[in-house]
Amino acid sequence: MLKCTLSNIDKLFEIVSASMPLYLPTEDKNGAVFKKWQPGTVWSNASNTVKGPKDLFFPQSEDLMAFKTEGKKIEVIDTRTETEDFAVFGVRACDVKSLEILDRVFLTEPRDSYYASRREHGVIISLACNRPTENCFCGTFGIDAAEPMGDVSAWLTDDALYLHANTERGQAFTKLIADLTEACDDSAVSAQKEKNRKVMKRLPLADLEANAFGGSKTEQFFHSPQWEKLSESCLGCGTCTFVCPTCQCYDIRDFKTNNGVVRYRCWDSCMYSEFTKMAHGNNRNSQKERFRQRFMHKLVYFPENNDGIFSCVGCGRCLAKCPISMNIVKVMKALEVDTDD
Amino acid sequence: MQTVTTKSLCERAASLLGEGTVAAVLGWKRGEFDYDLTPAVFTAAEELTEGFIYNDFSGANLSKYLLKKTREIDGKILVFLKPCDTYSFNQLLSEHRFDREKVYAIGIPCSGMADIQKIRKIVGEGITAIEACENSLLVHTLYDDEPISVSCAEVLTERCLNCKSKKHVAYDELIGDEGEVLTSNRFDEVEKIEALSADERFAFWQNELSRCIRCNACRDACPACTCEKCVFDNPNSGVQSKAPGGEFEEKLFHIIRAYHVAGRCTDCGECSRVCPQNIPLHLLNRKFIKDMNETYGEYQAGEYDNQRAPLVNFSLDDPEPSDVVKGGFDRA
Amino acid sequence: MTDMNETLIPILGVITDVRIDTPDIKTFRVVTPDGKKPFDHRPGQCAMLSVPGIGEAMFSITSSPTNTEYMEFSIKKCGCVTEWLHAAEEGQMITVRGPYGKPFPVDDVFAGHDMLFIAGGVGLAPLRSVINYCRHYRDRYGRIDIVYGSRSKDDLLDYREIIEEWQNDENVHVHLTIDREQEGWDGHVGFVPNYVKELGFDTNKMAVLCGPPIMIKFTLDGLSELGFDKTQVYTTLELRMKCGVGKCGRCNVGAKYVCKDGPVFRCDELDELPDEY
Amino acid sequence: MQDVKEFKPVIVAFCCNWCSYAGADLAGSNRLAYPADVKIIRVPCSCRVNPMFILRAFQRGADGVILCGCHPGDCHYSTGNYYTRRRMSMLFSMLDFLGIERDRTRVEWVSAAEGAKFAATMNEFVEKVTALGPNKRLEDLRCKQ
Amino acid sequence: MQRIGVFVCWCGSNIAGTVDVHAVAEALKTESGVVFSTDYQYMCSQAGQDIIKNAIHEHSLTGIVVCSCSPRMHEATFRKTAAAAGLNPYMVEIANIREQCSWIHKDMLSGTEKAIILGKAAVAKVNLNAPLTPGQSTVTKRALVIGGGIAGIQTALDIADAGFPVDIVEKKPTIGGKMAQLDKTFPTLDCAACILTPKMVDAAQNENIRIYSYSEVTEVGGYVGNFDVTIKRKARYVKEDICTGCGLCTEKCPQKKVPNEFNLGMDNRRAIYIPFAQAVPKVATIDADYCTMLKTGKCGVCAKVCTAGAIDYNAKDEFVKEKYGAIVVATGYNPISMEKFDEFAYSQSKDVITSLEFERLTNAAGPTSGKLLRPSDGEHPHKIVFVQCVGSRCENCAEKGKEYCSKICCMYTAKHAMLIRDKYPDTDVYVFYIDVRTPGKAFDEFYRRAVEEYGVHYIKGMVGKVVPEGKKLLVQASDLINGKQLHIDADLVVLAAAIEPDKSARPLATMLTASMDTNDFFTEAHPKLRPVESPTAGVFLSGCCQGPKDIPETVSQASAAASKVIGLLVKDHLTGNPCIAQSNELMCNGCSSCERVCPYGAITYEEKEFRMPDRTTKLRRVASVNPAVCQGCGACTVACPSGAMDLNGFKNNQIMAEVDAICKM
Repeated sequence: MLKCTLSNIDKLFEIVSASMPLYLPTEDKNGAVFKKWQPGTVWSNASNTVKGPKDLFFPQSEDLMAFKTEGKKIEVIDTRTETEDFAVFGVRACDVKSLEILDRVFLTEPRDSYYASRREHGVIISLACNRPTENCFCGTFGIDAAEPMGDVSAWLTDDALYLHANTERGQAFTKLIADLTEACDDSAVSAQKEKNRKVMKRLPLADLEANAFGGSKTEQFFHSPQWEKLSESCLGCGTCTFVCPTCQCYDIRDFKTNNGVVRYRCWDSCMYSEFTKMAHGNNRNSQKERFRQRFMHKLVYFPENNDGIFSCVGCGRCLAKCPISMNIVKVMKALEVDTDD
Repeated sequence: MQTVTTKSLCERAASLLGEGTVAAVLGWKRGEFDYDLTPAVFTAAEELTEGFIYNDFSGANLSKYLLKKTREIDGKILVFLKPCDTYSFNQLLSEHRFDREKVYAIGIPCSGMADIQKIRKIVGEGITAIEACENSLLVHTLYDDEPISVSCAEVLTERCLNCKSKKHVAYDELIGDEGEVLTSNRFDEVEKIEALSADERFAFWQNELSRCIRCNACRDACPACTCEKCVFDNPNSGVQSKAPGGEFEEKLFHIIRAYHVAGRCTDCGECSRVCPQNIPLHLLNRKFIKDMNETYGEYQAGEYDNQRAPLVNFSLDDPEPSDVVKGGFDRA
Repeated sequence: MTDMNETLIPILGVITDVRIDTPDIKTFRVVTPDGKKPFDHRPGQCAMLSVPGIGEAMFSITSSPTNTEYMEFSIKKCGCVTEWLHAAEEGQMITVRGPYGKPFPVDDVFAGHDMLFIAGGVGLAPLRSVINYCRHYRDRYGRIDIVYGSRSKDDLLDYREIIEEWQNDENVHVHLTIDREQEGWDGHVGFVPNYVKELGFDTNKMAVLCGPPIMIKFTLDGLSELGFDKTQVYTTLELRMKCGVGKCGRCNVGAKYVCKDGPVFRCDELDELPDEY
Repeated sequence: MQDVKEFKPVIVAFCCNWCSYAGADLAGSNRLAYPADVKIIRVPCSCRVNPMFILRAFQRGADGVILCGCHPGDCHYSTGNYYTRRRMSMLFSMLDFLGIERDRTRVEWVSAAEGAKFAATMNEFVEKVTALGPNKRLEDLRCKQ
Repeated sequence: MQRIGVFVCWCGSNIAGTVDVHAVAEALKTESGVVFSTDYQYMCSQAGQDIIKNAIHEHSLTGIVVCSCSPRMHEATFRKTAAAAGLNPYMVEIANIREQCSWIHKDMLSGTEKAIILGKAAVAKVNLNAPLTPGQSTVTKRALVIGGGIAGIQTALDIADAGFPVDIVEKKPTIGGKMAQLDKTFPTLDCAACILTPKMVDAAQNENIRIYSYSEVTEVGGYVGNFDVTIKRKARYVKEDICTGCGLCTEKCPQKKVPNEFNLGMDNRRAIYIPFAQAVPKVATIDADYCTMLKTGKCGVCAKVCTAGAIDYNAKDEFVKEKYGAIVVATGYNPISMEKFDEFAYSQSKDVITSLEFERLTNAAGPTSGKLLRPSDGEHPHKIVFVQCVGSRCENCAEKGKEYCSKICCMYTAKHAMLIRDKYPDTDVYVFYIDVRTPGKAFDEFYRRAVEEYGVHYIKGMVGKVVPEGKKLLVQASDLINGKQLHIDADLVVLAAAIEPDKSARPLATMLTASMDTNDFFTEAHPKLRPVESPTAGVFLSGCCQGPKDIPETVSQASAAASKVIGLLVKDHLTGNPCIAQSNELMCNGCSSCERVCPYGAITYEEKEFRMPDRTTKLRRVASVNPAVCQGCGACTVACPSGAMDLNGFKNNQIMAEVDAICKM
């Protein structure tokens, strides 16, 4: 365990930034957002960022390759460049977990080199949650917000930041800031964890359980009459999917530049009416079907293919941002009622 | 606090359901907390008692749901409309977007809606309960032993602070007291931006619009955006796009969206309410409204059924574009 | 760049031959710029063709894996990419990536069996590679029956190959049908599902089915009437594939991803999926 | 690369078929020179010009967009340019609101007889846009790739 | 994808002088879709056109781009060339590299560069062109003229003479209009009746003309070539085909106290009446507002005296539906009401009259049998004041007058003054005017004769007030030239009232979807080049409904309108312009924005059932464009937020492709 006094924290950011770009939550007009640290950047200890660190690994829009065409000829240009090392500081336990979920999509064969290269070069410094919000329910998915993972785990007390490297990359990181840290025992961190866990128990959604869901439950939930009601006022916008740290649906599109064509990938949303419109029509024509797909995916389909791991980390962003306040918690509760019968 | 109670609305809705006047009720349904209400359709008295709620967080404008619901549901639909919602209602009607015969509109008074984000700014995170009192809200949080009292006025949403009207312009029945059209300061913010230098204005909007994630919530919630297929979703339109990009896409999207609803936008403020990135999108719409008012005479979309909006109208002596741009706010 | 293999980046292909099969279906022969087959594939697998600036689209590889010189794609005009391709000429470059998807189990499940192929319209395109594969390794399979139906005589895909090659093969029986009477057609008239029932196959064989959804549904019913078990019948859902790698989210149906778990499915597997494909 | 050379703006001019396009032709017939930076797109009426086209031009690299139509009252379709006038007034004002330089956009009424006015207008417009320099505020970075 | 041929014209040295035409042809070769590119000295020459035709065949071209002079010059030529080679003519685009390039740029380098870009833009557009076929519609070979004044009569006669049937709808019991009420006409002073009534008779007797008198148009549907019109034939209680016009009933009718509108209420007529002796049709009409029989059921005198048995007290309004290929509006004018002009004491004194009333007073068939007598006491007036511009050229007085000049007043006042002085040399005549406007053949000479030969006192200045005092009218006026106030004790004051369009014009314009200006005059399709056509195809304008006019002007416009109608009716089919708006019903919201901006009323809405992707059906309101009416301006395409409305030949994606090509640097 390493300790860095809070008064040194800006110094810490500065040292890290000197060797690699450092992204950390900063207060924006809109709330906390991950931004690259620059001299003068103020770190925000907000309980959660508006969007997770997903963008840093799977940006909303990224160029995949370029083409030049002339007459009947085509040239394919690999526009990938070597990703430089970077660090992300202040990632909450839920968001750390979300990366594990994204890994299961992008790093399974065929591996996505764009994502993979960012993952390989990014070092994650997590941070335990001292003041979770009413929307938090990471516990539902077995995540301990007091014990965040990542390359380096970090805890914050009133006067100091405590760090513990979990991986080689994490150790390299802590080495970088060795001058600002001193070794210490676990006592302060243990006390803080205790405190945090107490709060966690009092969270309004602390009792929410996911046991009813999981792989092989397709039959049970797919035909639930609840979907109709739950989805009836869904606007079909992409807010929930775009703020979700685990949503990863994408589209690949071509953009005609003035000189050629850039093929890029951008986030897409299964909530959009055209999402599944393909060569042979659309297999999910109603908002109910699309809505169901999103939640079935998170609660049933994904666990079925991924050792029971849910594709939700309980970060609470969709609770905070859905324009009509429909969210996975309401869905889970409504469906559970259904299974009780 | 609202001047009509959930109970009174519930009772009226239940009786209309009971006597068969309406087949369904479009209202707000309580959520996990006191502030996360979801628009919902109720078809039985029990459902209403269990779920219906009208409180300081019933901000969602229900009028747009009529497009879909009047088609889906047989029989009349009761819809609760706050004064500003009635403007959207009228505007949709004049665009022939739903069948008036299928709707039973009940106008309900609104004393302004509370902004949960403003409340969070004051009391912090971890809100567990909110009690409405006469002029204040008592907010219970995870981290405070005692509830924190915030005045309603202090946490009014931006749009309610600049409320244009407490008068209902369309309804079949009114519950509670009718209000009046207000003289609002809704253009103050627009004027503030107009007063900036071009560089500052550009910097302001660049900062705001660059946050756009193209979730389309503004469009999907907007009661004026009711296109069968939005040009931005249409592969044949030439402007289809899904993500912000090149620092241009988001500008195009929001300028064109504002232009497309210009003269049809009732200034209900849903776009800004639903924006997950808190972009003050309503200012774009208000800019158009302000310009049109100043250049072509006062016009309030939705005030009457079947008005002719400024952009589908003209007069022989309209000013030239160069004069409009210069005239309104020449800062030289 | 390090040794980062990226499946989303395509290789170049050149269209060396364009054949008009029906008024709206053309078959394109594609090789790499240096004249080789773009990559190896198994019967039933797909490839992503793309035209820069127009977009990408997934097609089943129509030619047999046993053809090592080039790849062929039978493509029906039905969208931007296909429209563009239909206007393309020999010598036109395109891009290709793949192969994608699980192939038909030709070497294990099908091996040693009599085979029944049933196709409607452009549904023959994905089956052609299996049929030709089976014809190539003729001794590994028993009797081969091919039921193929289309709207009219003009719509019979690659009629010439059928007439000139398939029908002349030993122990290959081709049954053609068209939907409505037509002058100059003295073959069978009627819809595929009914024709299958009329032909009345014995159930001691594996069936492969491809065509419009409605045809698949009724043919399945027909086959089960004849006593076929769903475990004996295979079909392909390649039209539900988008990115090809099972990550973009579109091909997800129930817990399956058509790009990875399919597009070839045994019909009983489909039954376990929610009715959304 | 480009900035070493003198800045040559890209100007898109939408001209209505009946008056302004004919005016441009007349300017040509009278050999009234204006910079080659101006490229004309013929539309039936100025009211055919969608704000989307104007933004599209800026996206794709235009530095200025000018719209020419019949004088109010002379529209071949009687009322088209009145709508144009309102639409462009509102659009330009909005662009100004967003901090886009107002001299990058212009509406001018040019009759079929006003070849000289057409040339003069184009000269003046090009001069103004040249003074502003390249369009940075409404450009699409992707297009330059 | 298209197979495009590019043809670069040198235009001798006109283009080739400042544009490197080979370089242009070469540069366009690699553009998407281009399979052939060449240049030639004169593309528009027969040899040049042959190059195009051959290339179309040889290279199976699906589209062509000609880089040449302005499309206004040779677009039609090259379209014909393409058509001759079997290519749809709308697959041709012209890049204007002469007027808009070579002629204005001196420098070969920039000229060539620009020509290439213009060529690329044209290629980009052709890539998205689609073959267009002009719509065809049939033409009903019958015309409708609304209004039976001199304008309507002349138009109808000319159309009928060309061999086409034509109907006149006149709301009054007789045709003839205002001209029938006039006495003499300027500047020749021939008698109005003498020249008008023969035309009225001609109209009545012409086999091709059908007169619907005492009738109104109540409904108009359809479009050019195919209008569906409903005409209300008001009940006149006299069977038109039986009445012989003997006039006995009009003498015997006991109801004698009906103000005679023909004489502007200056005398009375009976409840059953024939407006004037030469009325056409010469048929009696019962005025239901005054007829005792119709009101109380007691009387029946007319029926008793009518030997023909033409009276029918049970007659009802009848509605006739008729199809027309063209409609001519000739609804005419009226003098504005003088009620609001208190300063001239029009309502206070019977001796303050309007010029039209004056016409009746001097007309031999008028209330005084042509003797100029004061309405109040029947005495001969010795001092007459004419006031010009009463309600005309009235700036800032929109509530009572008109801003425009009524055009005819200067001349008829000169006529009146001259006639008085001619007949009654003992009478002093004063004319107060702002300006005397006499543009017209022999007009100024006429006016000068009034002043010089007849000694009419023309005074520049306005009358401030007219005060009746005893038998006199005290006229207070200013003489602007001599700068003094004048007081004249006149016997008669004649007001040159402004004229305004007939009140029936506005509702008619709505029915016809024809546009009007703020004064309710019909708008012409083009003020200079199409002055007798309304912007609404198939609707033509004749006479004062379009603006104030005198008789010669009215008659010439009437004939002009007739020739336009004949030009239309002579066609068996109308070939439309295929570059018209088209609504994509799948995307249409039915919001009516497009309908509101369409200047031609070409857009209508219908409820249509649509199959939704989820297999349900949905009833939706969608716009549809009438191809025969749409002129292709494109206003609707921009009003449409969903982009459902697009314009053939100038589609959104085509224009954007041009933009892209131009901006690509």
